[in-house]
Amino acid sequence: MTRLGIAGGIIQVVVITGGAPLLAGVMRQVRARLEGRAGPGIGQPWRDLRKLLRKEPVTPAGTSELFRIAPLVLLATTVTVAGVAPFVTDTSAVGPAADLFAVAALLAMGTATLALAAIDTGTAFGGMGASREMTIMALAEPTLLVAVFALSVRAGSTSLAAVVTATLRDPARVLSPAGLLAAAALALVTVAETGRLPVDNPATHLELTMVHEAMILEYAGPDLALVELASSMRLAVFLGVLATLFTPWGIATTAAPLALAAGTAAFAAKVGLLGAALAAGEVFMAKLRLFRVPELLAGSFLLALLAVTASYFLAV
Amino acid sequence: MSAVMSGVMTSTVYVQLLDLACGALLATAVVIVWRRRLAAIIRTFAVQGAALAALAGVLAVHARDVRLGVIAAGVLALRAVVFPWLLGRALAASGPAPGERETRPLVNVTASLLAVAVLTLIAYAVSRPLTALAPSPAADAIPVGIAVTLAGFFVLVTRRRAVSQLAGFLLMDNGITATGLLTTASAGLLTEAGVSLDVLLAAVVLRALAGRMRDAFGDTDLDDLRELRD
Amino acid sequence: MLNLWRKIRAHGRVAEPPVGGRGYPLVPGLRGSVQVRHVDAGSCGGCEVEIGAAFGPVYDAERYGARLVASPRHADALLVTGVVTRNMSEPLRRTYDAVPAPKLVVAVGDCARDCGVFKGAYGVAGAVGDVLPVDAEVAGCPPRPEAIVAAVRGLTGR
Amino acid sequence: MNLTESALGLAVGVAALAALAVAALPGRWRPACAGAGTALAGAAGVAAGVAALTGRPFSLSLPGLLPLSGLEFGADRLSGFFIAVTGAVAVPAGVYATGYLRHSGTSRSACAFLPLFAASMLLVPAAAWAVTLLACWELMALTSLLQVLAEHRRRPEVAEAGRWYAVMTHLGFACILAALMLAGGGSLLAVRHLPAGLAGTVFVLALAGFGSKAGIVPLHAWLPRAHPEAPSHVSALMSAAMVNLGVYGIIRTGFGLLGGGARWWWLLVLALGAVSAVYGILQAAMSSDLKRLLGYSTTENMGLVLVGLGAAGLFAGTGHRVLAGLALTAALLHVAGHAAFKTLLFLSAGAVAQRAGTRDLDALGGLRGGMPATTAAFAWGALAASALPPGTAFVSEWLLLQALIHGLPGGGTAAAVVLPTAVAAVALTAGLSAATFVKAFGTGFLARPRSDGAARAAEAPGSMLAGMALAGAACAVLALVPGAVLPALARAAAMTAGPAVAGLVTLRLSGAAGELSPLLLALAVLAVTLVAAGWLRVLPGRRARRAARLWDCGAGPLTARMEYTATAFAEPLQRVFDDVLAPETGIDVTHLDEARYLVAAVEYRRRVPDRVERRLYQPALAAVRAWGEAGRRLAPGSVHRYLGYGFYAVVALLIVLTVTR
Repeated sequence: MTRLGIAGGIIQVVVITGGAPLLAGVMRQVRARLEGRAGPGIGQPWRDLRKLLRKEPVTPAGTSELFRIAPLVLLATTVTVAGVAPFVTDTSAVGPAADLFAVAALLAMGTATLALAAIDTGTAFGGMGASREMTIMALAEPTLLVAVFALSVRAGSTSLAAVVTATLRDPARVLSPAGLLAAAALALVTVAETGRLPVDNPATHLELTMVHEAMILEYAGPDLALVELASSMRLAVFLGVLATLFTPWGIATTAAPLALAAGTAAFAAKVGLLGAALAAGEVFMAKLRLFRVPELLAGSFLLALLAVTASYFLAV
Repeated sequence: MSAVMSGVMTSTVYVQLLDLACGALLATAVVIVWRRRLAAIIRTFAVQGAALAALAGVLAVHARDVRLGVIAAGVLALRAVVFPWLLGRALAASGPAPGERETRPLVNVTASLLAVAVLTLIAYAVSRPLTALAPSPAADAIPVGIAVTLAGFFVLVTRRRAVSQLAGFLLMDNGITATGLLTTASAGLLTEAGVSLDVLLAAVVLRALAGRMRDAFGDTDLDDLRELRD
Repeated sequence: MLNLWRKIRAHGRVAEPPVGGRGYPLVPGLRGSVQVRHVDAGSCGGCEVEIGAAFGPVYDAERYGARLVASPRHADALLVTGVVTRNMSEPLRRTYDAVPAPKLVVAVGDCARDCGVFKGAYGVAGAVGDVLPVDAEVAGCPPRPEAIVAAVRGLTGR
Repeated sequence: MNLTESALGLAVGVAALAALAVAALPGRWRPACAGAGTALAGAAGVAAGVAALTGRPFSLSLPGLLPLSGLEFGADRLSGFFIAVTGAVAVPAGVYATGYLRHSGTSRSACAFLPLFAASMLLVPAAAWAVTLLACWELMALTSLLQVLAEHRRRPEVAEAGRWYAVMTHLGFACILAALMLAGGGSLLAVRHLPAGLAGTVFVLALAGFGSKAGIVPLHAWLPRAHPEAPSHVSALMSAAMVNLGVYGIIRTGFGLLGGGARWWWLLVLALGAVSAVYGILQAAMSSDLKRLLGYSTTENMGLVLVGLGAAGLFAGTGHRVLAGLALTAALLHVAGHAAFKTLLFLSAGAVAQRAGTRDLDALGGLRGGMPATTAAFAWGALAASALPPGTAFVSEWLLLQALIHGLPGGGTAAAVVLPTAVAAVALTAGLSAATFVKAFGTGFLARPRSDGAARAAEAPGSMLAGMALAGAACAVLALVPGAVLPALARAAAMTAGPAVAGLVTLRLSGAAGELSPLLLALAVLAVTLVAAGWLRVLPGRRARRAARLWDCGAGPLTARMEYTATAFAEPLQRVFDDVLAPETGIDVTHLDEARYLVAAVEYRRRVPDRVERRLYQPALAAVRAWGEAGRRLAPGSVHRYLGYGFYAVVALLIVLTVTR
């Protein structure tokens, strides 16, 4: 635990908590403009959250404590990842927690908790959403870990900070086939894990096509606010991991205020750009049928596996 | 010109460009297995042809070999322009709709992708002795060529539409060419030309065949041809 | 994909400029953000088409902070269309109960306001006002999208 | 006489006394006596194991006890680890049995053999000679078979499970016997230098024999039958302790007796492990019988352990001794962790089965109301089992993945092909196990009860809860401070290399980069949860929480039949893995008599049979039966004919002897 790491951890938690709704706002705005609409402005998610926090929380009949705790756990796992991963600074606040596997497992933990809460309501939609979410998560896991494998083989460690430092030292590796294939695989996993098109439609109103949304149909008021905040933070964290692993430039390596400010700005810019690109891409896409999703994930798994083997085939 | 280029091309840049070209070759092969829309497959095929040409070009500049440069140009013309164009025409001639898909491959797409993963690992394992013979950046990339060849063979075996089978055949051919380029960097121009001519012939014949079949049966699902025998 | 991109380039922004001034939020807590759940209590389908238009690209009610949602638990306002039929009166009440406070009800269309041409018909339980406390009304058969947008702006105050 | 020896002797003595006492006492006292005896024997076993693990080896020779060879006992660190784990499982299982047996009213013999079963499992790792091992192994097999059959009078399917178990366990015994005889019998603690071909045969036979006990695919067929049908404390003992002894046998023959070996051995072990892990968890994900699900999950976890063993063998063969130690440590930690959470899961599942009267997840649900403590126990076990933090499987799988990742550089072609595949298999297993346990816990314990039995289920008695609490505490220690036990495990694994992991709060790999702190992770999540909860409470403009109806789309109240069932939950996965699982589905549509366009009833059937069993065992059984039928003509029932067979045989033998000499 260094001063740099702790400063980075605090900045990251603040920036991601405050900025994730703005990221969602930017993405919705990009989408709206491409669809020819005016859009509500990038601050709309924050307005929604402010309103939801002042609304009445509702406990549906027959649900247990788990239903009430799940949003908190979902938020907590995401905030923990936001705090420990090296996004703004190249050292982590809690090094032993910034392992890539640990980060993936923490995020999976949040997903599983929310799925349990959805089952806990006992509604058909809750169970359906939980079943689909867990299926997608189970299938995305191999891709995620094999891609991690590809990245960490050359860094010699699965620590996020180690991978980032290794990339900073040798920028050429990003442009190597292994790096590019791993990036493609991780991007697809990000799309699947954060419930974006073409895996899940975040804007749907039709229960039968929902995945994430079907799980949270029973949440209201502050509970819903927590889930929404955590979901947008998850997206920010996934995009942040993607950005930091493949384009770590601008990250703060000293605890000087200027370096920290530059690191924060670079992180925000990278994540914002990635988010805008994702939203723009979504305009051109339709949602896949649920049983076509395994094809997508198998393809990304193949890319991840090729990333590992390519680091063997090829000299760079 | 050539001197300037090779001056620019230090060994790391050479290796990096070579690897990028090979990576693109591999990735496009994956996409060809992945996609169902025949039009998209043909487009990807063009990209792969360009990657192959880039590979030959990089090797040519590195070896300062004019013949290889000519091969690169030929590959670019044939693989990236002529073949995709021919395939596109075959598709337009055989299919009723432009957005035609490979609807029912014999092995479903998920299993195909996993099979290609296994084939890649096999390619890597079997080519070890070959690469160990004369270790060089180009030789290290031989598994890419073999993997693309195997993937092409796989597509050829498991797809039903005539056009996607043709794509599999061409994929295989790209793989063989890549392997040839990587093993003997200065491979005979004549061999390459001969192979390409063969393929051209095959494409023309198949295109004609597809047209005839469409006239006769209205569709080119090769499985339906079994009815002729039964 | 290129086709779509060309269309996007050619059409640009299709949303029409806002008409009229901003409204005043009925409930201060809902300023700037109102999630709307639409309930069809027995409508002919005309009002639904207009609501669809109001949230479509041309009128773009979303730019004022309103959004259609899938669950009454997520909603702040119910947009009720049509006369309340006997079969729908209980579900409508339950939907209202499911919405967390503070909550609003908007009766959209003449049928929802006073039963319109269906007044006294068999199977009609009454107007929306007979079942739920109505906070705002939109007149018309069907109401024009501008009227619906105006009502929505009245809720969000934007 | 050192501590290990006396504690082990105490365990056996207590168990024998308890068995005698059960046989003598009236019915009322039997459960308490059998349970207490098992728990005490287990406690003594833990003491013996810990003593051996911390460096007090012993050897004991009892020449008179068995004719011809006598009995030879001895324990090194590795034996100590397995003795300790077995003992640690026996303690909660014994405590639990005192309550469980009282309510299920089992027979005298079943009670009497429970402590003996525990004692025989403690003796297996302590056997130092081949014959001793075989004797203890057979004792364990027989006592466990009697336990499996305990409830056969009440449920006919128990008898079938018992048959499968008896046949499989004796085939396994035959394999082990052949392996040990080929290896020359004698001491198990000394390295044997055999010719390569013979060593390979010995290893494969031992792998088959011990692997069938560990439930490795394709020798797992008995496991998902026998483990669910046994009483739950026996299920726990079998699934959490007995399967480990299969792993012990593989380690002992592979690394100890044969002293490493060819690369293909360990590639075989790794491949079998990966296949078992993925296949086991897939079948578990499909299963809607709670205990069958747990049985298949045992196959999965033993598969993961074998992946670790295979990796350790590969690394040891290429000289990466540090990584070999790391992989073996990961495997041993997974053995310990699996023992803890599987005990917990089986004990809580047993409470559910007893109280709700069913193990069918599709008929359970809503147990959190009636059985809050059992629900909490199962939740904690499920978390530990599903590779999510903070759970024990998360830590051991992290270690395993670290070993696999660091093994890649310089591992050669085989490593480059095998290790990424192994990582993918482990990752797929982790993802599927999360889905499986979300299903098991979610549909079994949450939501609303789907049957009267589940609705009426009341909390289990104190003794059963105490058993669960003990196992839960073990899970907590292994999950949060694995550093407390890892040094000991690393020393047990030191037959291949030095210690590979260090640190109490933060685990650090030695000889490779990598660190993890499960405790800090858990604390961070807990802290943020508390902060967020507190922040919600002090938020300005906060409103009071309101209870409301479930949102039922405005229609009538939702009934339990409208809930998502376990079968429905697993349906997407079943479709995705259609080609692997080959499910059987059928739809019957009955039309009305009046018109073909009107449907009177639709019947949908789905079954996911065990495909390995279907493809491998049924043809084999059919072949055996065909042979039997063919042989029947030789046995028409005539005594003269039988005597004639003997006569012909003797004459033929004599002729052969004459000719060959």
